[in-house]
Amino acid sequence: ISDVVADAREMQKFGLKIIEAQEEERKRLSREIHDGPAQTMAHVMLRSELVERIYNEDGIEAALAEIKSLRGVVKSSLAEVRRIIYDLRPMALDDLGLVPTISKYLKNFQEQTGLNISFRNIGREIRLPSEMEVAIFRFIQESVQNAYKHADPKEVKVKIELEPTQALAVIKDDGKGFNPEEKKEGSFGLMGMRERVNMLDGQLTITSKPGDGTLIMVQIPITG
Amino acid sequence: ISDVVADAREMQKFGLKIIEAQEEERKRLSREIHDGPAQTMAHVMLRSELVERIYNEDGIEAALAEIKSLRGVVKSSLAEVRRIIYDLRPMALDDLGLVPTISKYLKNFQEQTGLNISFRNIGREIRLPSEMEVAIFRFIQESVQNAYKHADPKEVKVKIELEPTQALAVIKDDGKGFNPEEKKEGSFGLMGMRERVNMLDGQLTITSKPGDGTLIMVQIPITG
Amino acid sequence: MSERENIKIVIIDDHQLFREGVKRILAMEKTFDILAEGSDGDTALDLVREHQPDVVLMDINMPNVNGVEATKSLVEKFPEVKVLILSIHDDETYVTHVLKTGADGYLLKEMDTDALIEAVKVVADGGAYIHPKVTHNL
Ligand SMILES: Nc1ncnc2c1ncn2[C@@H]1O[C@H](COP(=O)(O)OP(=O)(O)OP(=O)(O)O)[C@@H](O)[C@H]1O
Ligand SMILES: Nc1ncnc2c1ncn2[C@@H]1O[C@H](COP(=O)(O)OP(=O)(O)OP(=O)(O)O)[C@@H](O)[C@H]1O
Ligand SMILES: [K+]
Ligand SMILES: [Mg+2]
Ligand SMILES: [Mg+2]
Ligand SMILES: [Mg+2]
Repeated sequence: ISDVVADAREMQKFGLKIIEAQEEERKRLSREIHDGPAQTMAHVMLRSELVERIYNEDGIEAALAEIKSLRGVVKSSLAEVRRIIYDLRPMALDDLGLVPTISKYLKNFQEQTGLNISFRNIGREIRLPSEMEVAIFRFIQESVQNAYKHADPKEVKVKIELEPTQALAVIKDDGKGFNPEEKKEGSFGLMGMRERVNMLDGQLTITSKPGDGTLIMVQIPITG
Repeated sequence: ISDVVADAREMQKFGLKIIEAQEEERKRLSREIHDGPAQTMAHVMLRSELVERIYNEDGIEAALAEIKSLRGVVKSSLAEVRRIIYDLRPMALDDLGLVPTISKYLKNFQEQTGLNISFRNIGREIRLPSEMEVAIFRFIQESVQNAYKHADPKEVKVKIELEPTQALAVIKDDGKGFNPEEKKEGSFGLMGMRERVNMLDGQLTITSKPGDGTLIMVQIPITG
Repeated sequence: MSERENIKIVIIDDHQLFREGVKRILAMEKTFDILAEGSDGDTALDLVREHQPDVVLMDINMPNVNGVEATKSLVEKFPEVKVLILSIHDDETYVTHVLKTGADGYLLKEMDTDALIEAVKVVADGGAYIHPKVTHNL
């Protein structure tokens, strides 16, 4: 009974943690857009007005050079906007599906962190219902982020297998390992994964032991 | 016990609902930024490349006119970026505090919906911890949105009172009213409010009856 | 106009690119001297103490101490210094708030060059300048 109550408490904390995380994300995002693209646009407006003045004072060559330099500003701002979009939710997920999106994500993550990641798709490249695709993408994202944050591994192996009747994702690292039974105050990544898997009637298996690396397996049945 | 379990189930659904809503929000946002500001910037890049050619073919006047027209494009895109930032989380909330932010929000909401809203701040204009400010802002947002969506009222009155020891928000409409005891499948606005108030050790009182309007009162103690 | 000294200016903004843009425009005006630039509200106070400018161009959103707080302290400690806010926010809430705090002017960052130059001259002369677009909102 006290287990049930404790679980209920955990669930409540989980719900609140998600609200908090969402507010944090909104705050971060609005600042990021304000400090990035919005500033650049204002800057471009200001400087584009200069072009005429520069033309009058220094001639056409200087004016054209100014335009070129402005283009550089817009270009780097565009790259920034693309990154913001990508971090929110890779559009490729909806446009192209899981396999190319995961592959690209892991490549980026490896480049940014230096983590050594391998990826294999041993199934087919089929499309799944949108909420499944995004759930599987978030599992892999959370798992490799955990491996990076907590495991200090030599290698992380990611494998997915999409079949018409089920989807399988396996993330394995050879890092520090941990005791999955132990609950950690204020950690909600694994809990969120578990909830999402439950919602999709799937199964989540975490195999880990301190000193022995971590294996995370997610299996989701595909219905209609 | 079965109550606790039922509550836990509700919380679980609630947590999942928020995850879903968050994914939806991310998806919507990334599309919005992609279709708006990102497209505009790409467009500006392209057209700014043409300026030199326009100069060569049609002279400096035409080239300057092209730049001016480009400025117009960037300007309207900046307006769009501002709206995106605001909808995420008004930066004024953190920069200036609750009272001016709510006042502006309600003014905007009234303009957009035609709903007749009055706002009074009967306390002082003090700053509260950030998570309280955002919680109170979201309460008022949810409540006036509910009044607009469900109540068809002649008037909505919003009142807040910030004191050093407690914050109070009251939202009253003279619309249809409803039975607050009845749980509505798939409705999570009020539940989210209740959870947030609990988290902050506060109290939420909903007084409503079909045909009799709705009064929502939120009271939060201020500690530290 | 009677003979007067150049207008001494300090620029505070955490966006380096934006500072560069503003500097280039102000530099074209022979009666302006740009003395220093900084990227947060804390630095603003130090720079004003050191350089004794006539006008401070002040961004709002900056790390550490933001432009609103910095304006408050500036007005208190250096009442003779004029503060001209340069911000992305076109929301009248910000304008009323910073004017109440003691700022002398408010310009949106997408201003045109003439407005920027004009605004600096107006506030240096003891006047108030508010971006036409936000005056409209007020
Ligand atoms: N791959 C891993 N290797 C070693 N330890 C891990 C690994 N994954 C998780 N852990 C341990 O399990 C704990 C819980 O992980 P979880 O993802 O739930 O939370 P978190 O990563 O700490 O925080 P967040 O809520 O940001 O995800 C971690 O703090 C870490 O100690
Ligand atoms: N001010 C109101 N006047 C009349 N009915 C209301 C009012 N506020 C809430 N309700 C009723 O209570 C129900 C639950 O409200 P709640 O905010 O939890 O969910 P919702 O608005 O339907 O959906 P959402 O999850 O988007 O908020 C509503 O569907 C509506 O029937
Ligand atoms: K700003
Ligand atoms: Mg984690
Ligand atoms: Mg609602
Ligand atoms: Mg800034």
